[in-house]
Amino acid sequence: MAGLLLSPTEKVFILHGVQDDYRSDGRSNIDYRPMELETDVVSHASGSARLRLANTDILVGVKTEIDVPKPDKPDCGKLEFFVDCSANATPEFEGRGGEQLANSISNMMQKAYHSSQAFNLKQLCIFEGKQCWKLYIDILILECGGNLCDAVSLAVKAALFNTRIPFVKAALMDGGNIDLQLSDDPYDSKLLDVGSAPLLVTLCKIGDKCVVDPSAEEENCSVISLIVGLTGDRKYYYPKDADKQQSVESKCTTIGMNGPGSVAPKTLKDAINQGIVAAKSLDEALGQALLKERQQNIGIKKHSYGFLK
Amino acid sequence: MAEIYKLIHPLKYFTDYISREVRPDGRKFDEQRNIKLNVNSLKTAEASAVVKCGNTTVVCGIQLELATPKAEEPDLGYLVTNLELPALCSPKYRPGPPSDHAQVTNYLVSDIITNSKCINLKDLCIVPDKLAWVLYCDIVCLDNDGSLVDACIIALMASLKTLCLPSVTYDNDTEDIKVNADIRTPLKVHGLPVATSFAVYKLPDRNILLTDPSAYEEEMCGGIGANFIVCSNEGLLCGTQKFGGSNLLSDSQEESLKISRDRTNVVKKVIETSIKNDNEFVS
Amino acid sequence: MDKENAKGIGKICIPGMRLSLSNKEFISGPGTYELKGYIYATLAGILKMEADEKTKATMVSVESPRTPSVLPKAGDIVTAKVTVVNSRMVQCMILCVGSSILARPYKGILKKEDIKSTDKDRIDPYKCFRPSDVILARVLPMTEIHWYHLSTAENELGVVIAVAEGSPQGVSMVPISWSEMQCPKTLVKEPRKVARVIPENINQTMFQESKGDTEQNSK
Amino acid sequence: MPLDYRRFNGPDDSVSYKRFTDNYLKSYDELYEELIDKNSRRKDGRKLDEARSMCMFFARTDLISQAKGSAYIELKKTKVVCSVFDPREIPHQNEFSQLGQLYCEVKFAPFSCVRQRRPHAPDAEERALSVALRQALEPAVCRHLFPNYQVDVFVYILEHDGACLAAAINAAGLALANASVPMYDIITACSLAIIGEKVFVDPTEAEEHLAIMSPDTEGTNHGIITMSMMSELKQVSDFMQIGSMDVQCVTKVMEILEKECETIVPNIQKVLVLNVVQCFNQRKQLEAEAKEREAALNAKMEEWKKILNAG
Amino acid sequence: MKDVFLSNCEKSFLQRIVSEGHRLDGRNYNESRRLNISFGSEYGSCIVSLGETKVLAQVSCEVTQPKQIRPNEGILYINVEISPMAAPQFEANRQTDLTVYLNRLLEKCYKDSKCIDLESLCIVVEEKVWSLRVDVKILNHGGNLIECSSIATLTSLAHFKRPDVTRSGDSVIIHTIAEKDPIPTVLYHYPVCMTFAIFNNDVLLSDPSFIEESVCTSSTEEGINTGGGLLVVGMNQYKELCLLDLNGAALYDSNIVHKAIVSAADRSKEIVDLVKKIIISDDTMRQKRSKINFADIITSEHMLSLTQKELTIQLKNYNVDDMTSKTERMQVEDDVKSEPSKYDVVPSLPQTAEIVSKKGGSQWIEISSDSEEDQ
Amino acid sequence: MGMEKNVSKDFKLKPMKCELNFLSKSDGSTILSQGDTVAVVSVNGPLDIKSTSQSIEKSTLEVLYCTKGGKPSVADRYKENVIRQTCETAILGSLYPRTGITVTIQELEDYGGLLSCCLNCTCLALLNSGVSMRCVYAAVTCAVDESGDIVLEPPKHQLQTARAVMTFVYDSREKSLVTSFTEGMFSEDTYKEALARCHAASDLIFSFYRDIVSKYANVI
Amino acid sequence: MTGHVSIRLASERVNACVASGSELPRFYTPGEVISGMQDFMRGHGTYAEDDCLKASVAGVMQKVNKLICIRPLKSRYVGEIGDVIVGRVLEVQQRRWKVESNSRLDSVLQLSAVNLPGGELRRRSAEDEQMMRKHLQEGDLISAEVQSVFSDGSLSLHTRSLKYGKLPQGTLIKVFPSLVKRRKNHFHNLPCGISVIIGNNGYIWISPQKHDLMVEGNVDEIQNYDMQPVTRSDRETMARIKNCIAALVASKMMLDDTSIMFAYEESLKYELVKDLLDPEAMLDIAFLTQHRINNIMEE
Repeated sequence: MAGLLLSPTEKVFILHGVQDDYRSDGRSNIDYRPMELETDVVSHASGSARLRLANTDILVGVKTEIDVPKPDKPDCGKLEFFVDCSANATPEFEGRGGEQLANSISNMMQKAYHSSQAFNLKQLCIFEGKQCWKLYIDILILECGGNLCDAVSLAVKAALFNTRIPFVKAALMDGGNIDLQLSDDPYDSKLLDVGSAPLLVTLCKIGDKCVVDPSAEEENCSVISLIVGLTGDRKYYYPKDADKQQSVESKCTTIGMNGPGSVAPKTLKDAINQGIVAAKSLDEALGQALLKERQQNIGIKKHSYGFLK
Repeated sequence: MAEIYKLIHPLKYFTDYISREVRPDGRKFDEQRNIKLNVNSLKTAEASAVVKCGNTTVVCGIQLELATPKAEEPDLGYLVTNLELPALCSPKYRPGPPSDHAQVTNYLVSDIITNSKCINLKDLCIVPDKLAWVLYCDIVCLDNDGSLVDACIIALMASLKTLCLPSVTYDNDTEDIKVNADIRTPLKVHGLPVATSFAVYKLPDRNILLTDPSAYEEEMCGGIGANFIVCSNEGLLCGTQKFGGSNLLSDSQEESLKISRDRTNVVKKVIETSIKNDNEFVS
Repeated sequence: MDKENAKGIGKICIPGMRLSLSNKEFISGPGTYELKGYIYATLAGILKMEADEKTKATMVSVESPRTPSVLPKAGDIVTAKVTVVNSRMVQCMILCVGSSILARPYKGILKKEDIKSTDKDRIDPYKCFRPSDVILARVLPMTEIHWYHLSTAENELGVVIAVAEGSPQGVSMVPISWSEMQCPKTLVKEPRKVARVIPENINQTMFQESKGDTEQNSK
Repeated sequence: MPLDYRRFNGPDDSVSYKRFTDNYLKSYDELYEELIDKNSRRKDGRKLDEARSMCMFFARTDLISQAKGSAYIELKKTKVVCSVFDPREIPHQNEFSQLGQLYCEVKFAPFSCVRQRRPHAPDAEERALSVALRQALEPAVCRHLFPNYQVDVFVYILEHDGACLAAAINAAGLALANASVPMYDIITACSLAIIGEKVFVDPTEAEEHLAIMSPDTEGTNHGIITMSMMSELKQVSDFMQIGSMDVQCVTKVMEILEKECETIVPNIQKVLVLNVVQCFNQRKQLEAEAKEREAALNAKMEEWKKILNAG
Repeated sequence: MKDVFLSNCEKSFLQRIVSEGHRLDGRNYNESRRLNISFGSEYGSCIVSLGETKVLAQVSCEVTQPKQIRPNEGILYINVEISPMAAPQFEANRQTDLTVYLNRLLEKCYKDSKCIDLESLCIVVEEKVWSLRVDVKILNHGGNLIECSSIATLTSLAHFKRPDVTRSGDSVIIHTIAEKDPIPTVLYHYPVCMTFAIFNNDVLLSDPSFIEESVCTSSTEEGINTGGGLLVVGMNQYKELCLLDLNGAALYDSNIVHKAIVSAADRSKEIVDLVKKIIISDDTMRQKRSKINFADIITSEHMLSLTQKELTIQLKNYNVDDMTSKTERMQVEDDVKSEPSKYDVVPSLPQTAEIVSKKGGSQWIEISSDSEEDQ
Repeated sequence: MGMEKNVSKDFKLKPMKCELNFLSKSDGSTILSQGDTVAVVSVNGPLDIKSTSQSIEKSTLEVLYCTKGGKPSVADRYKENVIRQTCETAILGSLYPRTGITVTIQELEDYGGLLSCCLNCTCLALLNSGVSMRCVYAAVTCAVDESGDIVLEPPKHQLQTARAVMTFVYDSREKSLVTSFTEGMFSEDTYKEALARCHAASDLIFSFYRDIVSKYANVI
Repeated sequence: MTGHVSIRLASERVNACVASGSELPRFYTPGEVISGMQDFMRGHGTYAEDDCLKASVAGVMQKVNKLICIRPLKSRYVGEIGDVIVGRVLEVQQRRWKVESNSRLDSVLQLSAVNLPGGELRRRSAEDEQMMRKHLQEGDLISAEVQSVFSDGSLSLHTRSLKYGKLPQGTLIKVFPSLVKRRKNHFHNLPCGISVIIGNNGYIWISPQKHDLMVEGNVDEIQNYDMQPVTRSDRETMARIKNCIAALVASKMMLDDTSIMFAYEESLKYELVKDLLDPEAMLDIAFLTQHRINNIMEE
């Protein structure tokens, strides 16, 4: 965010705040600001979620499409992330302004979801080597008040959790092409297993400490921030079969750095560990919220609250 | 000091040299720069060559693909030559899509190749109307210090001469394709076109012909790129291009033709020797 | 790096190399920076240690074999070519900084009031510069992006090379006073803000030497 | 894909002939077999923890005459060229910035990759690499010395046989120093591929390819890590990881990376020193010539002064 | 694009004379400038001039794959270009709002009005269809581009004939004009766009000139709008409305639109009749094998034009056929006995060779091969 | 062949037709037809342009070549380059520093020798626009047909069968070669002969220029 | 250590609006006729058309005898002479600074309108011009007073008083200008040991109270004072006040020292400051504050 300016004195104030683990709005270095989540907000998408973290507002829609798998990965589906920094998020996004940021975020997500241990693409396979599902994950940034990556990853996971993929029967016809039968009943569909889907945690290095969920001002004071993608834990999302599978400790699916500064190796390690802690609590909170919502509107067609206060 | 002078009095600086029968880099008017050629040093390409004429450095790599021929000419393959002038090869270029100058040079190179008829596109067709080779010849300029076209042609020809096509079997009924990369046959190349660039410079009394000009000389002679290119193939001319710059008088015509003749021979030797070495090196 | 010492070039250093302590007697000069009480090199080049006369400290600096890729600093003397003249200011292209050549020219701007030191209010840029003049000027602190503010308000600064209207390319005028130049061929006189040097001959000699071979009698 | 009017285009349905060779599709294990032989040597005869930089690091400066500074780095088959130019105006930027900018661009030669032909227009991977490169270099450059201007760093990858980001960073660092852009420290980079328990230092393209492929067995670590360091200042300037691995693995690997980055430094130093020596020797000669020039010049100056003082 | 500004006195003057019932070029309110259509040698290329405004339209066709949603329909693509040739204020290959606007209007008028039978352009369903491409180039911008270019588009489409095809099995043979007579495009109806300039909400000028256009859309110096605007009416020969577009100031009473439509109806009739007539006459001429060419535009008797039929020179006849071989022989010889060139070729590293001019080697850094790693 | 050599006979150039001031909005414009090949050219300038493309010592020349239909291509850029470079030598740009001159060429009919037609047309348009020029130039195309004869201004059908096609541009002052571009292969002698002939033919075009200008002069 | 994360669902969303005692005034929307043209003067936010006065913005009417204005509910700051504002330096120009002040056009601070170190109104020399960036640079926050309003509506500021000028450590909150009442005094030293500047332009500056060690001159002392870390207790109160203001803004309540102070006192029942971040707490505080204000009104 180039637009925001800070005076040296403000920076000093924030910096000292981080030093003694007490930030200008009273949070500690690993506290997140309260968030608001709603899934299934876009009726036309197969899955969608809207997440608001302080002033950061993210809308994610998931669309499904039938596609041909990659020749070198015949039994896998496809994921595609697209980030759109709409110009009314901040004036800098005017024209091509947001492109750089959008690219870097979608890159981050692509990398984070790359490994099968983060998100298993096999569950999107319809007929090996011939047909598979392709998920278009469109991320719309409606307003940005800092800490985009985390918010985006949360929203995406929520949207995927909420995504329904229709059942299809595939049969191999002569001449090698496939004939698909989609059932007419829209409720005849399956949910995805997204328990292990990764969450991104941004750690902003201010002074020689790192903070999570930085406000726009705090982002402005830090020269370097570390982004860690960590796999989630299924037990938060599928408590029923929690007993079956032991709690796996989360894994790094991607690590990236961002900003003109540099860090000492020591700090880097600490930051990663701090990230894991944050990610765990995020994951848990998200899981609870999602399950709760699912509870609330079992059976009844859920009424969507949308954006209005 | 000389640098400063060059900067402040660009024209005078240059004319002073020329009027004294010497070029700023100490060459004579009809003297070309050293050429260094190196084939098959890139393993990812099917065939490749690196050539360096003075400072001008050009890399050419060829990649093979298969496609169905055009409906209009079902028995011809494709030869796609592209010259890339990335921003790193000269401060004049900006990153982004190719500039007009790049496009013009690109056109010149492929034009020379087509005119010289050194590759018969029929040779690239495997099964008429069904399958044909696509030769993607990508030429990259790493350092543009003038006479770009010459270097490009050398690099391109050298790599074409070393190119071998793998054997392909095509089943007409099942339409499936089998390629055996181990059995290869060399591509037929007819003749060897060689381009010779000149820069025409106008002195008050006469016009000077500078052989194999450097980027600086090209600039001084007006226009980007050399303003006179003679291209000959096996004794026949296959294209003379002159744009703008100073005018060309008939005597310098003669001279240019002669110079290009000699150069053709020399370049031919170079390519042959380097390919010979390569074969020795492989065996 | 003692083996380089043997080469008789001097101590060779490269970026990030720790050169010395940074304290009273060692201060960091061009091509170096100091961090946590030490002086490090920022360039690949040769270590220079000369005593600074006023503060008795030794200035530690690194000299690069080629002109470092930095821009004109405030206070530098630059050589520039005038491109645009209008009633308020003069625009020009900065070609050299000191003796080092710039690969890319940078835009310079010379405000009306910075042209002369005396009677600032009666300056007419048209009577001081013409497009394609070559001038010497001093760099003022940068306040605008992409425009270096220059000043010629010194006797040594101003036009060094100028070609009179209509006289042939390369025939430069000779200064005949601090405010006038004359073309040796056409004897045209034109007003300029003249710098106190004799440009034409310097370049003449410069050139002849630079050629290495001797055409002294060419002129 | 829209047709590119500025170039010659081939047919749009063309595919590389490799698709039709017998050994195109291979299973994970087959590929794995290929990488290491029984006495745990890699295809090119290296040990696992052996970087190419140790045996066949090949770097040159002053490759490109037109550039301010340039470098060429070769790690066995991976070949990278980099050139750096003088600061120039930042296009359409209008607020005053105290710090200069670095503009980095990484481009693959169309013929640089084994698997597919590279498009001319920059694709996602190239853009990502460019960002990473900038990220890695920025901390090392004294950007306050060219406010409002940008230094261009162009990297061209002629041949890609793994670790190309690391190579690009090393080359760029070298080129920057060669262009005498003020820097806080030499910047070096190295990358690793992790497949299960095995750690491939400075991996080849084949190894990287396998490392980012997801193994069939759950829970095994795999991925690639690239790290760039300023070894004198002990600072990590960029750290990129992809795949899936537990934290212990990451931290363990970081030590190795640090070590590797350090081992590259002397190579870079040597190249730079040689370059400096070369330049100075050249300059000596010039200075010698310049001397008598000065003398003559001063003489002329004197007599002109006289004339001037006369009238 | 730099915009052209009009002085206030120009504006006010025009406003006044218009309100007094006059026009700058002495026309009546609903009088159009001279319309002139001339064809090129190929089918579907024509230049339409409306007064000073000149527009070139060219239809070309190629076989492509149809769109997924319309597997049995051909494709019509309209592309408008305004080069600096039209008027100095336009920049080279830069899309201006005007270009986009014009393009959209024509698409509305000719694609969305379904005047062309796209099904007839289908060759093989879901595989091969004809895609027609209309290139509209503005040669001279003398006002009322919309009307002029729409007439051009219509004429070129109506005039265009595509090559005939025959299908044998799965392969499709495209015949040249020589082999088989080409097929004309089927048009259900002939829509034309007409422009009306509206001055202070009641006056209606058909076929406005450049200055009239710019005045009626501009506002007075106080920025208060003059109730003027440009009204575009698209209508076919059956007086069926197919597009209505107003830009400029908002307009209060609807009956002015009605007025416009009424006069448009007659005008469209005229234009379409003219177009049809001209195409027929052109056809008959082509039947008679008489040459038709854009060269005919050039008025020979015009004071600024010149024609020279006979340009002849005396040259000695000369045949190179056998010379070539001879020269080659010559060259072969002097290759053999060519004086030792001053360069010698030395094989240096493996895979490489270099020329070294005798006076000394060059110092360069080659892209090394694997053979030298001992750095 | 011996006897053929000393027989001399008439060679025809295609009939030329042109009209100046064809377009009202441009500073100078011409439509020219050489046989069936037709082109329109408009010249605008010298006029003010954006500072980035200004040059302080001469005016910047911008050439735009518009095909009749279809998409832009690399070949068009090449044509633009040829025309621009040729005009550069003809125009005295140094008289109009920091301005721009825009030349726009629109092809109308191509029956062989289009590019030379465009070049000549451009020259006329420049004359018409009143931009000061060092000299005028004339472009002549000739072809070497399969029998080896050199044909001046060949018609389309001959072009397709021709061995080689060459185009030369001469200036009006010392009648020396300004621009040349060729297709196909040919021997040096053929090349020289072709040069000589086109040189001769260029005079006709110069005289054509002279006539139109004199006619023009009468008008004003 | 574990981070504190709370994700609530949209269904649990709270409605932040607080019913204030006073009833709502008449509300106009653009194009709506206010009155006949006769004997009225058209002011801001209105326009005249076929002899009617119509509203051009959505807002409430303000009538100063003959002059009719419509004050928009939310707009950028419209400055008046004498206003106290908090602004941020955007750009250093020739002998003046550009200051961002949340108004339509950036405001200017003339070099001649500041107290330079070394006090007194001395003549601005060329050195000063070159030292400008030393004095105030891009990003610096200042408090200033509106000296005059240019014809185009942009403001000219001055800091020619000790209370104005560069701001020390602290934090800034941006609120709608329409939520700030014009008062005699905008500099408040709250009893809780925190000083607040409520800029008319909706920028509110919270900082620990200055100690008296730094009066006049002695620049470097000020400098190193500025760099001293703020005490923990101060920091907590500042955070609390910041969150309180946020709470008030969230439910669109007017801001002045009393309302802020009330809110602060109410908030003390939440001992953890970060608890004030979640909507219920914010609403609660806003509500209680409104309640107290109403009580005062009644007295």
